[in-house]
Amino acid sequence: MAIGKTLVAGAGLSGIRSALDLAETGYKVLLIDQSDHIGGLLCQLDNQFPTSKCGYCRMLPMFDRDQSSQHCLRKGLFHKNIEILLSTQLMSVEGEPGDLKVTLKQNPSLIDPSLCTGCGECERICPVFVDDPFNEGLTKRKAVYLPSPQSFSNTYTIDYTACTRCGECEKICPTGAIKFIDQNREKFKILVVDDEKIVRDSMKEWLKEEGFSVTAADSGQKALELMDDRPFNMMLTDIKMPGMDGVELLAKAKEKNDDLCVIMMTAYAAVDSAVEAMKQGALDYLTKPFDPDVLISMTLKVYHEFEIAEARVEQVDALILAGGTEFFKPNLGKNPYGYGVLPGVVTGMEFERLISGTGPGKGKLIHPKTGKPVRKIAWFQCVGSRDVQTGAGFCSSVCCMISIKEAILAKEKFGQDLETTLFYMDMRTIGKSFDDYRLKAREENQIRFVRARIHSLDEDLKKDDGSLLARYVDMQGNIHEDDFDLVVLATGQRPAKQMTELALKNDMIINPWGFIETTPFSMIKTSRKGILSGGSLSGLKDISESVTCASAAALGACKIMHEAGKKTIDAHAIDMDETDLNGLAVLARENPKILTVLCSCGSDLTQTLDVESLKLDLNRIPENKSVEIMDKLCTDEGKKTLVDMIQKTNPNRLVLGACLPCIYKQRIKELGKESGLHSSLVETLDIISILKQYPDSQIPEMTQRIERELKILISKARFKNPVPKERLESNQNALVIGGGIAGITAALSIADCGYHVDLVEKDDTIGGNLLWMDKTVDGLDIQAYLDEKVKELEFHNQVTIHKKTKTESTGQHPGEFSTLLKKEDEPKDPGETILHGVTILATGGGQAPLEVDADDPQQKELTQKEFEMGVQDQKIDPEKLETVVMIQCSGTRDEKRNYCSRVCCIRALKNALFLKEKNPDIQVYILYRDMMSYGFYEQYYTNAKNSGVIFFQYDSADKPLTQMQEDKVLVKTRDLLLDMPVEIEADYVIHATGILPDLPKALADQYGASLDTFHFFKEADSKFRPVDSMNYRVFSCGLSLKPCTIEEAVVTAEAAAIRAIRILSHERLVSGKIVADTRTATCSMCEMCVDTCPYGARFVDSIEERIVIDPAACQGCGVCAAVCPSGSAVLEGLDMRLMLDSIDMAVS
Amino acid sequence: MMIKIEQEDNSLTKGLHQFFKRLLEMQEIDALFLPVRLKDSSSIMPSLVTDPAQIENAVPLSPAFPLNSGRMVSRLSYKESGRKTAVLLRSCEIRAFIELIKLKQGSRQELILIGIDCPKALTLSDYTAYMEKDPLEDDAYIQKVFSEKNETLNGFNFSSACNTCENPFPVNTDMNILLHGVDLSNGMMVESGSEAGQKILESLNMQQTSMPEKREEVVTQIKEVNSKANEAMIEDITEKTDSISKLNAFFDRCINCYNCRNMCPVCYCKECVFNTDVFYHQPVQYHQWAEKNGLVKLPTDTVFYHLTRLAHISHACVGCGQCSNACPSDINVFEVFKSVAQTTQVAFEYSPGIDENDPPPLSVFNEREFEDIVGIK
Amino acid sequence: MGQANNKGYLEQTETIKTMIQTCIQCGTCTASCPNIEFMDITPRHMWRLLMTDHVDQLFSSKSFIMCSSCYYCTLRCPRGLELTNAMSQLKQVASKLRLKQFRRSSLFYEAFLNSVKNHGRVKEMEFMTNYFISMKNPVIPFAYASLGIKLLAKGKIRPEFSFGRKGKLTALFKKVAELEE
Amino acid sequence: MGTFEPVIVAFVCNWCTYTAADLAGTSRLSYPTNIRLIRVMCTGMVDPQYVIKAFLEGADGVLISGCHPGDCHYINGNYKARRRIKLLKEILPRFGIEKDRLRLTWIGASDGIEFAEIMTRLNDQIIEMGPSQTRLNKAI
Repeated sequence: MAIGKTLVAGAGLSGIRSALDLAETGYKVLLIDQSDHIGGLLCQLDNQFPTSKCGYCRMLPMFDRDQSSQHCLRKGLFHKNIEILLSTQLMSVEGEPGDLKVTLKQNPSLIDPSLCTGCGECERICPVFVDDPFNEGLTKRKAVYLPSPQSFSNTYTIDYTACTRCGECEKICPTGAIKFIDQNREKFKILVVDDEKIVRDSMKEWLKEEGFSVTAADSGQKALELMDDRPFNMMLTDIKMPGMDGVELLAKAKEKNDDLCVIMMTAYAAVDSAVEAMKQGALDYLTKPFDPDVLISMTLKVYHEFEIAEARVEQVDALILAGGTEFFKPNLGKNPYGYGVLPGVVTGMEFERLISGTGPGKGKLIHPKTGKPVRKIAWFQCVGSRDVQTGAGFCSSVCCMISIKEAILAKEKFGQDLETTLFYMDMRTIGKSFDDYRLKAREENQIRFVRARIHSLDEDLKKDDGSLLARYVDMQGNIHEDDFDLVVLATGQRPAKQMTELALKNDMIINPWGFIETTPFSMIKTSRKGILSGGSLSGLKDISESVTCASAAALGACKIMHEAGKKTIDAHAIDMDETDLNGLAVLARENPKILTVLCSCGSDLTQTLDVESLKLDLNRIPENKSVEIMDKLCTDEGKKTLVDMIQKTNPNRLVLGACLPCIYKQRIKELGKESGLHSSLVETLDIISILKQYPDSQIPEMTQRIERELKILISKARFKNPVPKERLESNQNALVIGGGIAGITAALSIADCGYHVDLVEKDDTIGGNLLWMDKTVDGLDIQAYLDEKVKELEFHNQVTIHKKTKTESTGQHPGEFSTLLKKEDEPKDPGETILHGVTILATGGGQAPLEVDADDPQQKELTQKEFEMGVQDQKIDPEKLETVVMIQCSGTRDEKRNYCSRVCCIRALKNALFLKEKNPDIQVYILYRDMMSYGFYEQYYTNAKNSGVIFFQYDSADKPLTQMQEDKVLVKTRDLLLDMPVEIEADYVIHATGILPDLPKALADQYGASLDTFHFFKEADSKFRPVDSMNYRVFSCGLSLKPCTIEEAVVTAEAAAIRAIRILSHERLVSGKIVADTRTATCSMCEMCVDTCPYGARFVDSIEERIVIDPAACQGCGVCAAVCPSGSAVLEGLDMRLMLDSIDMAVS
Repeated sequence: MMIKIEQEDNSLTKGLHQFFKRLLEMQEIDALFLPVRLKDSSSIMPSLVTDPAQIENAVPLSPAFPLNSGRMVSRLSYKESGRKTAVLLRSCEIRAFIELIKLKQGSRQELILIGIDCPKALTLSDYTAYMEKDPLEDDAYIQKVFSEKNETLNGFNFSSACNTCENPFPVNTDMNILLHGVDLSNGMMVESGSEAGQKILESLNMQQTSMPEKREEVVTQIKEVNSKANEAMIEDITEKTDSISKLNAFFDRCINCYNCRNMCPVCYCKECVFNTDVFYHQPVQYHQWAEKNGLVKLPTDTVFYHLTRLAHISHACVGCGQCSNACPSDINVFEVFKSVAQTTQVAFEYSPGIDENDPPPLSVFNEREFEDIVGIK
Repeated sequence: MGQANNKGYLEQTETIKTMIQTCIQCGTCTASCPNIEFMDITPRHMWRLLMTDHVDQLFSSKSFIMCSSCYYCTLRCPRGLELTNAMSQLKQVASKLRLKQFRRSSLFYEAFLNSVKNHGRVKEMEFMTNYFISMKNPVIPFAYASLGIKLLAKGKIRPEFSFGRKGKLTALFKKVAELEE
Repeated sequence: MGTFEPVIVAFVCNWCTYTAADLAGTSRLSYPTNIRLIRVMCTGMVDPQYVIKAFLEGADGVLISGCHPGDCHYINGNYKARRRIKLLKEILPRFGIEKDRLRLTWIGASDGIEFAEIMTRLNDQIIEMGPSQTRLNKAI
């Protein structure tokens, strides 16, 4: 039975999340990305909102950790079940889910990663300088470069388009890692069309010199004739030409030969006609007069596409598109802020690079152009979003939070005296802890929030130091002029161009703005079965939503693979070399015998090291049997000699000093397979980079340094206990508590992947909040969706539903929970105890009650829920209403409950539109503080205004007041703009009181989960593990996790499902090599280690009076070992004996 | 609530015996834990008494302080015994026991904590010598310690731990027996410290009384004298051990017998890390250390052991002096530990043994604290 | 909101209201307007009045008269609203209703258009004299006197009156008037 | 006679600081070679005994470097380390080991330059302080 395999296109943050989820479950994953490093946007961000901290590495697997890399993800990622292809593009997809044929196109990597030691000689020699996209073009880099500064493999990469093939690097590379494939540029035929002879001839000259075959034509007509008799690959055409102009020629040429690449040449004035031409298929445009380098590099770019003919075809079961989104480029279109023209105007991403340690400022905040220190910074919100002028009728929902974070970071990193100002229309802090973050920014960091939209920017001519002048009007209507050193444009999001093209080619539906459309009530299923949208591809999401969608997409893929009958690896076959239990147990009783091997890597080590004295000193350590010098371990013969040496002297430990590629974990695992020496007993040292870093230090000093490093490794090797942890029995049944839409979806998702689920609901009907809702704001029928899901649930053989049932956890021990289920209305029923491996808390939440002191007999003041139910039960007839007032943030987003419940603004717009549709001349007023119609819901905000709804903004300090007046409600508020009091007599006042979670603390405590300050479920990491709790077997979704719409609840449920399945898919879980253990004999049960463990991996077994550890939950941080005075809590692999001896060696 | 213990045929000790008998006969209390003079010798050891008749041999107030019985009480209470015990402890023993409760080595459920004004104590060696040369009668000793000048006892100095003890008055107990600042001629006072204590005292229905005014003034006066002595001691020991070579000299006679750890009430580990394989070094390691400096004293890790013990328990040290008592080489370990304990407890604003819910400093943390020690300017 | 005394303005301004209904009060138009110092209430304030049916206050202010149709606001409005057209429509409504406070600018425009109708271009002398006559206020010409003399001196205004028929646009104006009904 | 080259032991956390150290290496930044890096999984695992052992074995300076608060892979390891270093900074000066010989720093994953600067600054300050007394005569 074949093992399931999924292709994840896009290795950004979401791609990595989907890939890891599937790989941990046991499926094979092919992870591709068009850029030269993984991590996408995340590599350029040092910190993320809403904590302005970094949590990237918390995405790594928790159990079975040795299968994957155990270091900062910015250094790169490897996992046994994931194959990563960089600089690779997905060209096309055919076939059905379970049998998809995908064609990929990969840039041939001219540098062999297994040979490149990262010495950097080629970079020093390379003559070509190019704008570095990693620093958003603020710095330069060579054509051969390190993809991302921290990348572990630090294999150099050649920028295929920028490289001019001068061959210098090929000559200088010490390990011969660089080989150029020969090029035949004559095959590439170019047609140049321009009515001016001088332009034609000079271009012909330049291109001929580069080796291309060039033909010239003086008019459009002639060009078409030439195209008839022989094919061309590329055409460069002027626009302003007598007879047939360039645009017309473009259309005709495209008819003749569709994949002809056309580049328009235009005078400066006619730029927009060139942009117009691009819309009809032109690849790019050049503005005359242009210099040859621009022409050459653009031609090379086109030639590069032509050159890579062969593509790679793969057979996969499911495809996850995780291409993410691109940021809006402010210089397209009207560019009112002079981006690219005025010196101090930068985008959000450029600012992130400016403040980063690896950025242009090298850790100091300096002006990108003038280099002077920056003191006054402004952030302009809604650049390229909520702005019809740039074709964006939507809100990108993340830029507000990004700007707040950047402002806080700037102040914290470069001094609180920095002046930071945010200009915004609505500050959309829509996440759970986002509003707190904004308050912290305003109160603690004194960041100025100004509600105004800056229309344009120009240089402050009075001060010629390049500072920028901004004019804006404040709420009271007077005009201000402020100048700033730096202006950061909070650019909105645009669909990833490559992904949209792919979607169009595969006739997938995309929404009016080019984002991929997902099916109703789902954020991951696209209109094409088998292709799933992961991460922010299908719309504008922040990190935690993208990660949730990525996990949900992984769930979708897992369901497809399960239905196609594909198996996971764990069930398939246990990988013998890793867990050869008895072999290692014998080894444990042997005295350590260490072999130390150094690779001279082509050079003669005796020049740089006093090898004799090194051998002498190391052999004085009894456990170290011999020191050998070998050569070229990277080659096969080299490896052969090493394997023979091991088999001959048969040591049980190895200390290997070699170059970086030779000491990768995978290479050591291969060596382990061949030589029989277990990979966990090999200690490695990158001696080549140490030798390279200090070339001029004399022999004795360098010998002493290398000797000391080797001694530390020898002491680690000799005290290492080889016995691996035994594999932990893990229960493969799931318990879902709560029968709302989140619980239903989680249960169904797990059951669809073949695992049994117990669904517990305390009422007697399944459906939770969806029972009283009828339509969503997009007009989708909720009741139909709910009925379909409930039917699916009731007939599913893997789901057991327990209605009117309470749960009571009766203990958790490693690998398993036990829970007592008791019927609600039968007190004497003893209840049924079930055992389960994972718990999903989906107890949901509800509308907060209305705290209005005025007596209100006729129920004229209602919450949104009461109003909607009133309408459904015909108690309220919209036709007879004259005036309705809706008050947002009523009793919420203040000191008592300071979080935005995210959905009330959308719900208010839905009700307003519903009322207007039912009774057009009804007067509807919405009183709001910040209109949180984020993402694509912005269009409903516009529709509401169009249908005549009047919006009043109110200040949180001066809340609207309501009082009864006969049968009407008098609402008193103030119109901030007209600066005059407003009184409205309304038939009904609808209060948006926000959402309260319904997750009792007792229930959470029973399962080792905890609640956050707002009494929602506390996530392990709000961004990178959004549905997990610190206890790795407990998850949550739906309203009990965070306020969310129905789609978002469904997607968190699917994410929780895959996070559970990755545990359920293993009968036995294995922990990492470095894991905690207890020496019960010396333990005095003070439980200090139990309290300090952040993962709740330690339990007190009071019967046997010992501390029990769940090895799969333990992450090997060693905090317990440090807090235990008697050394009874031990970190296997890095225990105290080993550390003390290493210190001895280090100080000697 | 405050009751009076009369003298029993004008002897305070007998008055106390009477009080303890009444306690033992109560229904709720099954056993009594207090110092008792052993039948066939003159030494006084803490004992668990269930037969009221045995109370006669009890010597609640004496200069004998063979060990800090805080550790013994933790043995009586780290698991349920089904028995209710009243324990009579000095202030440093109570504080040591409260520290052990925080480390789950004992609990107060089945205990009644009876504190008593500290009768000061002689060091172990001085006590044996004092017992041979006509020691005072029990009552005479009480009169001497609690009323007149009590610097020396028959020429022996009291242990430096007691002279420098800054809170010899028990707090956070169920009841306290007060002697300082009380006119002993007409008996002692017992003050209740908790409802449990109050309930017991009420059921005894003995004569009620009120706090003597002199008490306040005597207490502050004793504390002043002791803290002045404490400062002097700390200044002296700091000067004597302010460098590793001076520390070497100070611990030169230390033979790593680890007695000071065994007798320390707050050193609660069942088995100390210095007895585990971590410090059971390989032969080649000794040679490596010798080769490094030409010589290595054996047993090694002496200063390492003392510094480690300081790191482990300096925050919990209650200054009972038993470490010096236990040292076979007569090294004054107590002074080093008390001086370091002073600095760490002040740094973490932590006073050991006062309140069970105040967690030990290294078991908790806050997000923003001690930011001054981070970074290299 | 029923108590806005609109004196019949509402129907007139209904179409203009629908033009600016989706305004989100971002203030871009107000900040971009070059004539802002001459306006007593800001354009944003005007749209707000229009939206909340305070049309009487709108017509009691002179702001929309000050608009010189530079189209800055329309170019930059993030909602893509036709703000400049809304301003000019307000002017038309004001002149159609012959509101007293706009008498001066309505007459000015009328005199200007008549001169264009009669000669295909504006004859400054004829246009200004007709304007002074229709203003029936002897003081006003002196206000323009100094400007007039300077322009005459520079030859910017040709002094003579011409009555020729050349360039008559009466037919064009008649057609436009029909269209406007 | 060259200036005195101090022996400095640095306990470096495997996540952010080690990434910064690698970054300093790959960007060819040179920092003093006499700083011995010992990689630990988290600063939270550095037992006070390791620091005491390092000083008693003759180290002139000990550095503990981990992730910024909030960045710790194990959520709160660095907070616990900070309290232990505070304790040691109270105890060790009592016995003549100056407070500034034991240092704690937070280093982010992209602070390669800062890592090299910190190492150089630490080395210079320890050189200024001179050799530690344990180097001259070893603790018994």
